[in-house]
Amino acid sequence: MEAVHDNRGEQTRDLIQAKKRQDLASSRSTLLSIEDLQVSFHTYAGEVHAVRGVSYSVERGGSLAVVGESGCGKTVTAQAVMRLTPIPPGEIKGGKIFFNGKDILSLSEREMQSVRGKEIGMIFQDPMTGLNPTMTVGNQIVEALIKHQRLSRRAAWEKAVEMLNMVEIPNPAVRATQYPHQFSGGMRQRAMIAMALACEPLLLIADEPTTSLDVTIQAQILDLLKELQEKLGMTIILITHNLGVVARLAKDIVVMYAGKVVEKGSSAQVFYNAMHPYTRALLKSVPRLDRPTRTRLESIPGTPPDLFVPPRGCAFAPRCRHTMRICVEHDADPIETEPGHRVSCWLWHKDNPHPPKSDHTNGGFDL
Amino acid sequence: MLRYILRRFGFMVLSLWVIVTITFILMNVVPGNPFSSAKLTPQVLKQLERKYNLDRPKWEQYLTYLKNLLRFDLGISIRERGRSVNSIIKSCFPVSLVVGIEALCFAVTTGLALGIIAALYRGRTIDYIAIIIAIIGVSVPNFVVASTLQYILGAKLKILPIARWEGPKYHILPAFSLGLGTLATMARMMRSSMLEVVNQDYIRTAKAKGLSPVQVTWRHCIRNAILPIVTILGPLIANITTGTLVVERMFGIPGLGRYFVESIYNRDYPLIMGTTVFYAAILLLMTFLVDITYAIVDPRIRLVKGRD
Amino acid sequence: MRFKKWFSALVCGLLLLSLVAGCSPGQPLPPIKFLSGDSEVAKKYAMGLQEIVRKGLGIELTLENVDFKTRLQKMRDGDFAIVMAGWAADYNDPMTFLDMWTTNSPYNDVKWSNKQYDDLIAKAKASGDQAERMNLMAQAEKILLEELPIIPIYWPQRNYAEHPWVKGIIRTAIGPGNDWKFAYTEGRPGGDDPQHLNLNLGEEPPDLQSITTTDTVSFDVLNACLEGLVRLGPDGQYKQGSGLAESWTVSEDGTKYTFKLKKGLKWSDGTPLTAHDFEYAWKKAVDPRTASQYNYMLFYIKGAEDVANIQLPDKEKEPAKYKEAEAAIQAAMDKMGVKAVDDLTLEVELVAKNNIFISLTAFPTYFPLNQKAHEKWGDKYATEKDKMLFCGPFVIDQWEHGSKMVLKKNPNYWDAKNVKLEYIQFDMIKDINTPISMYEANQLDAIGVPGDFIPKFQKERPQEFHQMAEAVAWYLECNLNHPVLKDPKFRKALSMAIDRQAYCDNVLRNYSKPATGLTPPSIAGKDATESFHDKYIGNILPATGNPQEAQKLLKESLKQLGYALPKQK
Amino acid sequence: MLEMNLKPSDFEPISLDQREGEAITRPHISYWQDVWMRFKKNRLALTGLTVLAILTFMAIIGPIISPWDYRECDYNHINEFISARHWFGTDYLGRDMFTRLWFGTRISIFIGITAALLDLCIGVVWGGISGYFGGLVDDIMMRIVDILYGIPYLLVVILLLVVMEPGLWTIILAMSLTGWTGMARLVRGQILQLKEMEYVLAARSVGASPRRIIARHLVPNTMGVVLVSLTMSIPGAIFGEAFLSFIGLGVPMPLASLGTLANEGYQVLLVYPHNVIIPALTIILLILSFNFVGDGLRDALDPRLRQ
Amino acid sequence: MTAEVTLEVKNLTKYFRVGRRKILKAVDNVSFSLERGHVLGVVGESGCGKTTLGRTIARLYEPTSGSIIFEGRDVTNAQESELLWFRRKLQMIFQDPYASLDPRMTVGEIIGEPMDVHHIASGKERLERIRYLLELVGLDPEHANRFPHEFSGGQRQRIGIARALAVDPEFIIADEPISSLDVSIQAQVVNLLTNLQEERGLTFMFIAHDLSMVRHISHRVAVMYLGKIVEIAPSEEIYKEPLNPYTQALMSANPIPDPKVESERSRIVLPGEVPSPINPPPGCRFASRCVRAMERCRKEDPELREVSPGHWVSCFLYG
Repeated sequence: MEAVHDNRGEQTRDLIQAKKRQDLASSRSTLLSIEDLQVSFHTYAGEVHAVRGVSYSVERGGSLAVVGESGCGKTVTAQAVMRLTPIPPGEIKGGKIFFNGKDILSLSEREMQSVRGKEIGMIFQDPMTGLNPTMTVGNQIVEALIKHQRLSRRAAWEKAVEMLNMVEIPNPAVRATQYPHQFSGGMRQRAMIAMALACEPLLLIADEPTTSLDVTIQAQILDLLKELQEKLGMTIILITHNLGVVARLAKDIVVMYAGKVVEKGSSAQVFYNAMHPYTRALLKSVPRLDRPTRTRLESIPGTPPDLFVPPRGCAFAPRCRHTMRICVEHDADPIETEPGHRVSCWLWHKDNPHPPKSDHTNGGFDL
Repeated sequence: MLRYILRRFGFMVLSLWVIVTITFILMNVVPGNPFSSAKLTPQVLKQLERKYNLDRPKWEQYLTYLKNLLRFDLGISIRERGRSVNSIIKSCFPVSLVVGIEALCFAVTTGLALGIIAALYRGRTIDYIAIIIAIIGVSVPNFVVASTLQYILGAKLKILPIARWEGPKYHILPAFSLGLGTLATMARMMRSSMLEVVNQDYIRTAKAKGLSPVQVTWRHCIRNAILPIVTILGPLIANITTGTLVVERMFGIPGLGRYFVESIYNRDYPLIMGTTVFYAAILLLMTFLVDITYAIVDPRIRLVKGRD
Repeated sequence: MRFKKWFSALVCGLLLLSLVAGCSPGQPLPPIKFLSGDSEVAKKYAMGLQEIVRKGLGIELTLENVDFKTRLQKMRDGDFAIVMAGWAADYNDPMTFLDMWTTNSPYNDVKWSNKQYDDLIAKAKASGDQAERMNLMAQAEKILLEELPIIPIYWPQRNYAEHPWVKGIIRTAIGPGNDWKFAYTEGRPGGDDPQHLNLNLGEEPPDLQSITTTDTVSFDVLNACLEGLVRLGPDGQYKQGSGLAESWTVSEDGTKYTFKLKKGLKWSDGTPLTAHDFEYAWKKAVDPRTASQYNYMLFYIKGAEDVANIQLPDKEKEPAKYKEAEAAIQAAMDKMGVKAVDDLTLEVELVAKNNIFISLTAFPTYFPLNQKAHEKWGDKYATEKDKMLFCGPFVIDQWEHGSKMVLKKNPNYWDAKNVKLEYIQFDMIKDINTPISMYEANQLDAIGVPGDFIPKFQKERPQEFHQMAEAVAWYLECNLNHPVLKDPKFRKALSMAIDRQAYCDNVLRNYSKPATGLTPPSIAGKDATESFHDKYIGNILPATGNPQEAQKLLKESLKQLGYALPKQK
Repeated sequence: MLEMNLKPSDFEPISLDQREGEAITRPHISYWQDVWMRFKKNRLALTGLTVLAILTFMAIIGPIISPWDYRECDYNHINEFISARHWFGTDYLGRDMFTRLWFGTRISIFIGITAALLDLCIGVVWGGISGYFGGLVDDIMMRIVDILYGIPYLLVVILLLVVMEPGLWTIILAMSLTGWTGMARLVRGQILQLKEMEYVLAARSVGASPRRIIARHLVPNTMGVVLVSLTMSIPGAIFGEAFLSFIGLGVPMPLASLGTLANEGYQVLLVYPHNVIIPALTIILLILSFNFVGDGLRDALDPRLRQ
Repeated sequence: MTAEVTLEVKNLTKYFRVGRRKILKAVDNVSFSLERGHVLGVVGESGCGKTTLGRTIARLYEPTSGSIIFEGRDVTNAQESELLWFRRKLQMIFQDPYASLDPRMTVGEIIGEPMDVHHIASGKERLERIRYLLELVGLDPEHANRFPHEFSGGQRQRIGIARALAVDPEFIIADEPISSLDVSIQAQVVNLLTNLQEERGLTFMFIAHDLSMVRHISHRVAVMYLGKIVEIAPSEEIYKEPLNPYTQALMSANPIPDPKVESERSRIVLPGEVPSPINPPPGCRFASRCVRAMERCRKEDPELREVSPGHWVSCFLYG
């Protein structure tokens, strides 16, 4: 099926583009910064320290990928930004989140409502369950528009149809009157994106947007996101565990492990000069289509730690091949090894008598 | 859709037939007959059986009944001489229906409200209070509730009438006593349904859109949480609108409920059959209507049917 | 968790089993199944009796509570050892209690047969002499009390409460229980105007067609809406002119009655009420096509039984035979001893001389019926207020089935000037507590008082609480085919062991009297001035029981029958 | 963070046992232990369980510690209020209400549990067969359930009670005869769901026989839901018996159940209210606690809450 | 090649009846053969019938038509009682590590079950074997009496593998064994499977939607689309020379974790989504999304034909 672009959609998009570019030009500064965020969940079995002092920031127009395995705290961090952490059992134990000059954690619930949807849009992993099954897709978009842009119902509906057009849903006027179950998976994710972008937010948080989609659909969605980001100059935080997705979309990368950031840097830095053994192993553990088959993959032994009892030292130490005595005793502080590239690993500590050799050509240090 | 309706209708007729047959058999194995009384002579018994055609072979009676049933003729009551079962149902069912609907309205609104409140304040005192109210609703036998209310509000405080079936004032206590159990069921179902919905992804989506908690609760939670409750409404409506013995007896309400029990005690064969057939028909019809309603209310249903 | 549940189930089960095991006496004495009703009152009475027998005789009766119709069926089928049964007098004569125990009586559930007894009853029936009849019946009852196929236990009392402003309700022991014709109120809070009563019927009257009805609720309503040839007066007498008949004459031999109706009698729709309406009603009542249970009440009339005994074939299957039967019925009816000579004269011929006949004409089965109206409504007659005609002090003004009924004063009634009530409103509330609450809230003017509530009423409202004797006897019917009950000695032991006084005082506690004979003392003897029981029977059965004698008899009986004596607990 | 003095020895590589990464840090808890832990968190459920335990205990020892027999009439103390002689008063035959109450509780619990277990047995077998074999068998069996569901419960119960010899077992049987359909539906639903679970496929793929699959996989895995339903249907059965008592079809005399006691008391409600209040309160407590326990169990067993 | 053919599937078809007239053609006329000791990867998007294919071959579903010949014996219509040998030689590994282990059984019981069914070991011997298997898949043998919920996803999947190995099978069908695992764990499991396959000379059918992983582990790769195999080729060749337009699209949609490669790669983005397999239209099933679809494609169904040795494709572009 071919996507039909009608003129109205183009016009709107142009308008949005123009506005965004203006914003972009006015300030190329940090849009969101998270400082030493700590989030815990209280379960009957004890306290789960899901996020243990995470700090990262993203600048206007940037695209940041947060990479990590399930349970590493990447989603919890994103939820904290939206203040969607369920409390209880969740608890934000410390840290600061600044967004567009606001201290998110000190906003009232009412003030927060005008941040959610209006200034930060969010899309979730599972488009199958993320849409209300008993409300038409159009109405679900309209809701946000009425709330934030104070549009009339009719105007909001027209805008909703435009948004659906923008995310390349064919026949948007009809589709808007349909229910989510009448949409296929990819279409639902598009609808989710339309919903998240309806109020022209400054930041889009995409939490595993393609995980539950098929490869060919994943490609479509990634293309769409990339196109939107480029054309609208939107800031994106992409949360994913798939390094391939990251390679296609992200400018900056944050790697998380067991509730902490272990490495951050530009896409090139992380992909070609990974410094943390975890990042390194992660890159090598994925088979690549462009490499020979039936070779041994780099595997990381063991499993991520249970965050009921966070380890004293480096959380990765029990699975690491370079574990040193200090690793099990103390956790490493972030070290800036090159501009913009920070890693939390004792290997790169200035006092380490046998630092590994950095080797850009071979995609990082040798293991 | 039409095919579905036709199929369901066919099944309803089949069910009804089986129920008629089972009831007929059960009824006839019960000892005693409608005319048993201390002063009955065999002579008169014969005459009576002749008069009501009960001296005919059972299969013939059965076929006759089926034949009459096809014409919606449920026969003549034996106990209430001369009154047709149709006219008994016609005069009693509306009364039961009125009490039932009042009780249902009261139970559904209050029950849902309690359930919603309990779910929204899960684990807090207000939740516990709501649950306790709800469970007490199912735990207290309704004759205890009814007579306590009668005694306190009726006999002592004289706020409400004790019994009789007249103006709207007379409806309050029966509807309340009748609805209490349903209220509890509603509250508990709504609570667990809400708790399930609250954790759904689309609620998070709605919150992420920046909707206020009230909007999220109203437009997303409650709407979806109510749906599963619709499915139990069928039998519930059928049960509550066909009357209940206890409440009717205590408040002197001329409803249908007492006939379910009394017709058996009196071995009033046509009335036993009549009430059973009527109840079964209402039950089947209600379940059917509720299923259709559900398909209309929940847009997903049509899809599921298609895929299944 | 799971284990715990299972365990508690197990424990409960074991405890229960051990208990059930403990209950059975473990003697070779065959179980004695005590059949009784399943109402709360019946259960309570049965349990009390079980305890009393256990205490008095050391024998455990096995209780079996079944619903009314099942109980009757089981009684007819002989599927019981003993059963508690009651009989209410149809008319004020000992015969109503005695003739049911003759060999061929359809009511003789115990199938007791005693030739001497049969002869005495036959003789008494044939005799026209009151004194002789009484003696014969007394002899018969004594035989019955010696053989004890049935063991009389108690004679109940009627306990009721009425507010002090309620006056003039006539309560009778026989036939309709209440007559509201002369009732009125005086000093009702809030004023007596309009004159009215609020009463509870307890249930929907099942059948208001006078010729077929059998129950007391319908009787009460019919007695208010219709009238027979006579009506029981406040003084307990059936006087000439008290009912629709102005007067009557009796032939020499006492078998022919000629009734003269009052002039100008009218049905509620204005049509004149004539002697033909009586003839029609009485013939209709015995017509096999009507199938009236109380047709035997008319069997005193010559030829009535012949009509009733005609077999009716299936109309649809054997139309020819049916036609024949119809013709036979018509022929038999023509021969029946009731005839309207003219509009005001009714001639009745009886089978034999009978001095209760006049009182019978006050019984609902004897009420008149308008042929035109009856034929017009057919089977629907008397199913709605506008599908029947009235000739009594009241007419039905409102009838909401199962809920309420309002009777209104009948302006066409011949004695309307003496009817003071403008209307009577009936509720149909079956519950026990509700009517009592309503009485206390003055929403009901009179109620029956259940046994457990008597102390309360006596304490709180002694002036309003009343009692009267009923013409009812309660007795145990013994299955004469039962291995031990077949022995009269055993039955006598049982009778002796039962402390009737204690049973009345401790279990019933409703002022019932211990039955020291069968016929209740409220049944008249030779005439209304004497009681048959007091004059001719006396206290044959011990009121307080005689445990020593009972044990002695039991020992003898069981020895003779070859059973071991039950162990005393 | 504090400035640390780091020695070169700190940076010596150490080889960790590879298995340390696989260590399970959480304590070893079995499925039911886990459920119990969850259950314990629920205050209402725990209260319910305690009350239930007390009631059961009293039902067992109550009649034993009382000096009276449950059927013994103390004619000089009829309808008596609470006193030293009769701790909970007496009824209309002068029988000791304390003894009768606990005796009745015993029978009520017995009826509740037995009827629920009987429902369970029929329901599990019926639903299990229907769900496991599916297809036409399922269609027919479920249609039968649908039809049975359409017959008024009261009709069947009353007719059966009238047809059969009245007795404790008759009541239990009569209630179960109509009560099992719910359980059958539930079990069928569960089995249908479980049948498609991969572990059942796994068992089939290794060649396990249907018997083995049903006994080892399907039945144990339906137990949770069935148990919850069981705790919910016990109060239902107790209530059902109480209702039957109200229309005069309760346990045969001179046995007592809470239902018959309440109903006997109800006859004299306006004069001796304690005779209805005490058994009614006990019913309420009993049903309340069963319900709380059931609710607690359901929450504890809810797979969505598991981690 | 003279390798012995272990499994031969001919025209295998599995339809599901949905509703009155609707037929879901989950597997439609699929044929291939698999040699002993080789690994066949089956790849495709959700709903393409790859799982149904695996389960039908394992005789968990009744085939609608076609034949399955395993080690020379036709097992297509064999009764369950005749299949015991087959059930022992062929084992499955399932997708969901959370759903494939019975939560009420201990790990020991789970691994022991196949042994019990096939009466392989009992008593002490059985225990020993369970310990050995646990160790084999890299788990602590002491954990045999623990319950599945105490393990992480990767550990559970290894328990699933241990269960499959319990009866010393010759053929394993691994149905998406890694798709629900974390990246770092996937490699563990894949390595374990590869090692086992090589050491024991197992024959493998490896089903997944992740083309890179399938290609990595397999000797040959079959690409499925809507119940049909559209291309089957040696795994090296499939990347170098994908023939079917769908394979090409799949290949190009697969992201490569390398920003430079990604930015340089030219990609084919397929429009639309996989249509429903219920009552599919005639002709090539891919025609509706194919950029190179011809008139013929919408009418005729292309046959799977060998275009070069060992490389089969069903497309009119190559015929």
